[in-house]
Amino acid sequence: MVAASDTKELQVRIGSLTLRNPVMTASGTFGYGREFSNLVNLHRLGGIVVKGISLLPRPGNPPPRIVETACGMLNAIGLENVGVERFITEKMSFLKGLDTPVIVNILGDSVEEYGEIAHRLDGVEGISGLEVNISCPNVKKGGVAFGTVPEMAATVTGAVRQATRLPIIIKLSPNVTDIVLMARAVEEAGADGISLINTLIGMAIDTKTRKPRLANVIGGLSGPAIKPVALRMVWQVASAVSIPVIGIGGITTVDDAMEFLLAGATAIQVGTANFYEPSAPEQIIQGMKEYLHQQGEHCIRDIIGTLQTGI
Amino acid sequence: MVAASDTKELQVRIGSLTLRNPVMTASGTFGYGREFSNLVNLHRLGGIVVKGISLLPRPGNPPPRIVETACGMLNAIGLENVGVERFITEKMSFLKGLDTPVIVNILGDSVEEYGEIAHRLDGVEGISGLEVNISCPNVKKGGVAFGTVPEMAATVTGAVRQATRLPIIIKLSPNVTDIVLMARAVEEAGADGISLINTLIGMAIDTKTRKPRLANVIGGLSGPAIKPVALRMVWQVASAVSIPVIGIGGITTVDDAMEFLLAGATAIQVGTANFYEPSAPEQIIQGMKEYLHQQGEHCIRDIIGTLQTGI
Amino acid sequence: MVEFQEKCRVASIDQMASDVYRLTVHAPLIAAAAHPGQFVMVRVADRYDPLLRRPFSIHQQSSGGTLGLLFKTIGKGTNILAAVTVGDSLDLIGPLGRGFDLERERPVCIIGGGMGIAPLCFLARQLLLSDRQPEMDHVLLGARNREELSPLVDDFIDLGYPVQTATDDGSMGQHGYIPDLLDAVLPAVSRVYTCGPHPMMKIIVEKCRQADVSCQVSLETHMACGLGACLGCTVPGADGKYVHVCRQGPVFYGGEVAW
Amino acid sequence: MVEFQEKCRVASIDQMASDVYRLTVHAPLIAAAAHPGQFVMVRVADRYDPLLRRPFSIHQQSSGGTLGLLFKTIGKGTNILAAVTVGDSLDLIGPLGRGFDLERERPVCIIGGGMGIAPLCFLARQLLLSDRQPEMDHVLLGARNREELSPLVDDFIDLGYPVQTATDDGSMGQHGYIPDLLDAVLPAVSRVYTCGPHPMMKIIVEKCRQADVSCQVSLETHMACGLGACLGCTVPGADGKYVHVCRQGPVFYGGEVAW
Ligand SMILES: Cc1cc2nc3c(=O)[nH]c(=O)nc-3n(C[C@H](O)[C@H](O)[C@H](O)COP(=O)(O)OP(=O)(O)OC[C@H]3O[C@@H](n4cnc5c(N)ncnc54)[C@H](O)[C@@H]3O)c2cc1C
Ligand SMILES: Cc1cc2nc3c(=O)[nH]c(=O)nc-3n(C[C@H](O)[C@H](O)[C@H](O)COP(=O)(O)OP(=O)(O)OC[C@H]3O[C@@H](n4cnc5c(N)ncnc54)[C@H](O)[C@@H]3O)c2cc1C
Ligand SMILES: Cc1cc2nc3c(=O)[nH]c(=O)nc-3n(C[C@H](O)[C@H](O)[C@H](O)COP(=O)(O)O)c2cc1C
Ligand SMILES: Cc1cc2nc3c(=O)[nH]c(=O)nc-3n(C[C@H](O)[C@H](O)[C@H](O)COP(=O)(O)O)c2cc1C
Ligand code: FES
Ligand code: FES
Repeated sequence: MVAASDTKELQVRIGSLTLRNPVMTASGTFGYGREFSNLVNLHRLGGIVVKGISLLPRPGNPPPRIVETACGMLNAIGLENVGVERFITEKMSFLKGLDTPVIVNILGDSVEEYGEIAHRLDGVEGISGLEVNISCPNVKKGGVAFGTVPEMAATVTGAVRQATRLPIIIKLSPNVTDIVLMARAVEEAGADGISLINTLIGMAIDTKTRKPRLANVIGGLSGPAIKPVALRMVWQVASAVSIPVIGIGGITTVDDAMEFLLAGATAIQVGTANFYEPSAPEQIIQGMKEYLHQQGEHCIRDIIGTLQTGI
Repeated sequence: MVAASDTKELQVRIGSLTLRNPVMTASGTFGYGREFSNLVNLHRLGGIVVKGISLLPRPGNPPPRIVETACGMLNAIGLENVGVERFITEKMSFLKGLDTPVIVNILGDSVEEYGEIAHRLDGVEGISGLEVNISCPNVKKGGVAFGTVPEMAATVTGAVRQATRLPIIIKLSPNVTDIVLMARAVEEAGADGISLINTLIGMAIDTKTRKPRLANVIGGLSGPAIKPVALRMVWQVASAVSIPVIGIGGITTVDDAMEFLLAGATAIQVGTANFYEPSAPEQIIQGMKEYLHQQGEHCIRDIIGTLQTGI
Repeated sequence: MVEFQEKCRVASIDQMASDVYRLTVHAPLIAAAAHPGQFVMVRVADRYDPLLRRPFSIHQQSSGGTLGLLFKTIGKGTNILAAVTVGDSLDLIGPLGRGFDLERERPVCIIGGGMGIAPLCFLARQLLLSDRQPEMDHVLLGARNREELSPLVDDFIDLGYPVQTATDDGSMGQHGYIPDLLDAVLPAVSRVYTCGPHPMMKIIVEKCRQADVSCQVSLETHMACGLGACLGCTVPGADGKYVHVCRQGPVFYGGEVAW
Repeated sequence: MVEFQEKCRVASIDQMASDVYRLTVHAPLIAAAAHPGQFVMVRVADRYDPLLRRPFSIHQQSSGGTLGLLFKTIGKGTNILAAVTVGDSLDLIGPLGRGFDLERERPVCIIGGGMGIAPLCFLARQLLLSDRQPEMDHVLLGARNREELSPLVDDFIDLGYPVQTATDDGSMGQHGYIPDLLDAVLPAVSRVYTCGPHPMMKIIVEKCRQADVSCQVSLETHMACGLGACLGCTVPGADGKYVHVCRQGPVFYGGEVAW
C-alpha cells in the first residue's frame, strides 16, 4: 500500500505517543491552538503544545512583557494562564475536536503542585501527553529553578510520573552548566521524552530612560539568536540518553528543523517563529518530504541522529 | 582647567589601571592590535586585549573554524597563538609603542601553566594587565572547564595572583548555572576585575552534507545574538561583587555599550563587531560623550550602575 | 472573526511629511474583512533583523481590495517600510483585533493626535455608510505641525466633516492641546472616538467620564503576535486584571482599562 | 601595506547571467592601492542579518577610482548585493591580502574557472603594463555554460589575449574540463596563474609541479575579518602548519599549501 506507507514517511513516536510528523508548536507561542485556527491548518501539525498551565490561574507580570532583540525576543509573560480548571472547561472543548495530539505544558511552585495538576489532567479527553516546564522557581527551595538542580528535576519528574498515565515530556532549561546531567536525571526518574531548550535568561535596557525594557527586569530569550545553543544542547543530550528528544530553539525553516533531527532530535517544536511566520510549521512539514527526497531517504526516522561527526 | 577635566570625563579604573575611556577591544577579535592599525586609531582606545596566549604555541583547530549564524557567529579557532615567548619578542615591540594600555589574555591547560605564563609576563614592558581566560578545559580534571567550577576558578585566580604584580581580570564563561557564584569565587581569590561574557557554546550543521559546519563540531557563539544574555549576567555580577566588571557580548553601538554601563559595568569590550564594523570602538567612544551630554551627566562614572529597577 | 495572511503588492508609497508615509497595498482578503479600528501585522523584512512583525492600524480601505497604512518612521522597522517601492511584496496578517463600535446616534466627536489619526480616517468613512450627515459631527485633530497635519485634515474635509485643528507649534489651527477643544463640543455629542498619545487619551477619557459621554479609545502596546497567543500586549484593565490589547482591543471603552 | 574602510557609491550594477552580476563602485582610495589578486570585504547590509562582511576579489580597477566586483548569487549576502541600485552606498574594506606576483617573463598561462575568473581580469590588465605582448600568453577559461562565460571571455579578448574556452554543457568552446587544455601549453609557459574551483586548482598545481612550472593559485575560505585578526580562515600549509588565507593569501604558490 504505497499511499499508507507514504503518509507514514514523517511519522515519529515519543513514548506511547505517535505523531503524524515531527513538527509541533511550542508552549506559550501558539496560545491554546484556536488563536491560530484562521491562519494555520491545525490538522496538519504533528502536535500542539499549549500555553503553560498551573493549578490556579495566574495573572502574569506587569507590562512591558516583551522586547525585540537582535534576531530574537525577550519575554517576561510571567506564566499568565487560566489555571487547570478553566483550561479544561474553556479550552479543551475546541482542542479535543482536533485530530492532532494535544500536549499540555504544566508548571508549578512546588513538587506537590506539579503532581496535583498532572493528576487533574489524567484521563481528560483529548489530551495526549504532558510537557513539564521545570524552568520555574521552587518556592520551597528559595526560588531556585527546578530545572537547574538534577535532584529537584528528578523529584518533579517522579511526582508527575506517579500522578498520570499520560506520556510525560520534561522540558529542560538551558541555563545550566551541564545539560546532560539534567537530562540523565529526568530520564532515570521516568520521563518518556525530553524537550529542550526553554528560553535563555536575558535582559535589555532603555538607555534613554535608564530603565529595564521589561517590567520584570529579566526575561526569556527566544528566536533564531538562540538556535546554535539549542542545537548544541540537543546534540549533547540526544547522544547521552535513550529516550526521544524534542528540539526547540529558533526553528523557522525546514533547514533549521533538519539540523535538530540530524543532531538526534526525534521531533521539533516551532516557537517564536509562529509570531513572525505563522506558516512556518506547515512549510517545515512540506519541506521535510522534499528533504527526504533530496537525501534519497525513505522516512524521517532514517535521518534522526545521522550527523557525521567523524572526518 | 577645563581641558584636563574634559579629557577625563570618560576615564575609568580597573584596580590600579586607569583607562582613558571604558572602550576596549576583546581578545581574539583584534589580533595583536597591529592588524587593525590601518583602520582604527589605536591611540583612541581605552585598552587593547590581545589574542589569548599560552605557554607554548598552539596550532589551533582544523578548518572550517567559523560559521555565521543569526545575528552572530560561531568560532572554533582552538586558541591558536604564537606562545608567550614569541608573543613577547614578536608582538610586544609594536604594542609597547602604543600609548594605549595593553592587556594580555592568557590561557592554560593546568593551574601551573596559568601561573607560569603570568610569571613570565610580569614586568614585561608595555603590558598593563592580564585577562585570564578560564573557559579552557582543565586537562588534569578530565577536561572540565576551569570556568564552570567555582573552586577551580578560584585556584587559577590565586595562582595568577601569586605570579604577578599586574592587575588581573578574570574572564568568566557564561556556560554556567550560577554566574554570581563564579564571580564571588574569583573576587575572593584576589581578582582586580571580572570580564564577561566569553562565548556561549553552540553548534551548526550543514544539512546537505549532514556534517557539522565546524570541524570541531561545537564552537563559541558571539555577536549581537548573545547581548541579552551577556547584559543579564553583567547586571547580576555587578550587583553581587565590589570589584569592577567589564561587559562583553555583542556590543556594536554606543547604545549597546551604555546598556552595559547602566547595568553596572565599569568598562566594555567590543568583540565580533570589530569584524563587521572596525569603526565601532571609536564610534562608541565618541557616542559616549554625546550620551553624557544628553543625560546631563558630567562623567561616565555617574552612569555606571545607575539602572533604575524600581517602578 | 476572519483573519488572513496575505502577500500584498505595494500599490503606492507617498511621503506625506518628513517622517510620515502613506502606503497602499493590494490586500483583497484583508480589505474585504476590515472594520475601522482593526489593525494588521506587517512583516517588514524576510530576514531575522528586525524579527517581529509591526502593528499598524488600517487607515484606508477600498472595495477594490486596497488597504492603506499611515505611519511615522521611528525605528528600524518603519524605516525599512518607508523604503519599499511600488511592486514590492509585503506579508500582512489581518484584520486583527476589536475595532470601533459604529455609533448610529449623532453627533459624534472624533479626536485624533498624530499618527493616532490613521484609524480615524477609515472610521470617519465607515460612519457615513449609515446615511449620516457628517456636518453635525465634530472632528478635532492635532499634530506637531502643519506639515504633518494638513494632508490628514484634507481627508476628513473631503468626506464633509467639519474639522478643528491644533498643532504643537501653532503652525496650523490652535496653538496647543487638542483636548482643550473638546470642552466646547462635549455637551452636545453622544459618543467620542479617540486615538493618539496616551496622555491625550487619558484626559479625554476623564472628560468623557465626567460628562457621562461614551468614549472609545484605541491603544498601542508592544506586540509579538497580534493574535492573542503570546500574551505580551497586556495593559492593566479597570478591574485590576490584565487585558490583551491585540484581542480585547486595540479599541476599548474608556472605562475598560486603568488609566 | 595600506588598507581603507570606504563608503562607496554604487556606480553600476549589471546582470551578466541569470545569477552573475558585475558591480562597480566609487572607491578611490581602495582602487588606487589595489593589486591584482587582492580582495575587499563588503558589508552587504547595515543590519545584523547577515552579520559578517563578504569577501570578493577585485575584478576591475580604474585610475578614475572605480572598483569592479564580479559575483554569483549563492546565498543571503550575494542576493542582497544583487539588489543594490545605482547611488546606494556600500561599505568596503580593502585592498586586502597578498595578490599575484606580476611575472615579467613570458609567456604566462592564466586559467580561470567560474567566478574564479574575476580576479584574473584585473591581473590580465596589469600584466600588460610591463610592455608585454598578450598574444604570446595563454588564457584558458571555463564555466558552466556560454551565458556565464561569454562576457568574461570578451574582457580578455579586448585586451588582446588569445583565449581558449571550455564549458560544462559544451555550449561554448570545448565540452569539458579546463585543465585538459593545459597540457598542450604547459611546456611553453614560465608561469601559471589560476583561480577557480578547488578540484580544478588541485589538478593544475599538480600538473605544474610535474612540469616544474611556477604556479600561483587564489584560494577561498570562510572569513570573518579579512584582516588576519580572527584566525578563522585557515587552510593546512604544505609544512603541516596552518596558513591564513586572508593575510598569507589569498594568492599562494602551489607548493605553499597542502592539497
Ligand atoms: C494596534 C496598533 C496600531 C498602530 N498603528 C499605527 C499607525 O497606524 N501608524 C503608526 O505610525 N504607528 C502605529 N502603531 C505603532 C507602530 O506599531 C510602531 O511605530 C512600530 O512598531 C515601530 O516599529 P520600528 O521598528 O520602527 O520601531 P522600533 O522602536 O525599532 O521597534 C522596536 C520594537 O518596539 C515595537 N514598538 C515600538 N514603538 C511602538 C509603538 N508605538 N507601538 C507598538 N509597538 C511599538 C516595535 O513593534 C518593535 O517590536 C501602532 C501600534 C499598535 C499596537
Ligand atoms: C578571497 C575571496 C575572494 C572571493 N571572490 C569572489 C568573487 O570575486 N566573486 C564571487 O562570486 N565570489 C567570491 N568569493 C566567494 C564569496 O565570498 C561568497 O560567494 C560569498 O561570501 C557568499 O555569501 P552569501 O551570503 O551569498 O552566501 P552564504 O552561503 O549565505 O554565506 C554564509 C557565510 O558563508 C560564507 N561563504 C559562503 N560561501 C563562501 C565562499 N565560497 N567563500 C568564502 N566564504 C563563503 C559567507 O561569506 C558567509 O559568511 C570570494 C571568497 C574569498 C574568500
Ligand atoms: C512569549 C513566550 C511564552 C512562552 N511561554 C512558555 C510556557 O508557558 N511554557 C514553556 O514551557 N515554555 C514557554 N516558552 C518557551 C518556548 O516554548 C520555547 O521553549 C522557547 O521560546 C524557545 O523556542 P523558540 O526560539 O522557537 O521560541 C515561551 C516562549 C515565548 C516566546
Ligand atoms: C574569533 C574569536 C576568537 C576569540 N578568541 C578569544 C580568546 O583567545 N580568548 C578569550 O578570552 N576570548 C576569545 N573570544 C571571545 C571574545 O573575546 C568575547 O568574549 C566574545 O566574542 C563575546 O563578545 P562579542 O559578542 O562582542 O564578540 C574570541 C571570540 C571570537 C569571535
Ligand atoms: S500581541 Fe501577542 S497576545 Fe497580543
Ligand atoms: S579572515 Fe580573519 S584572520 Fe583571516
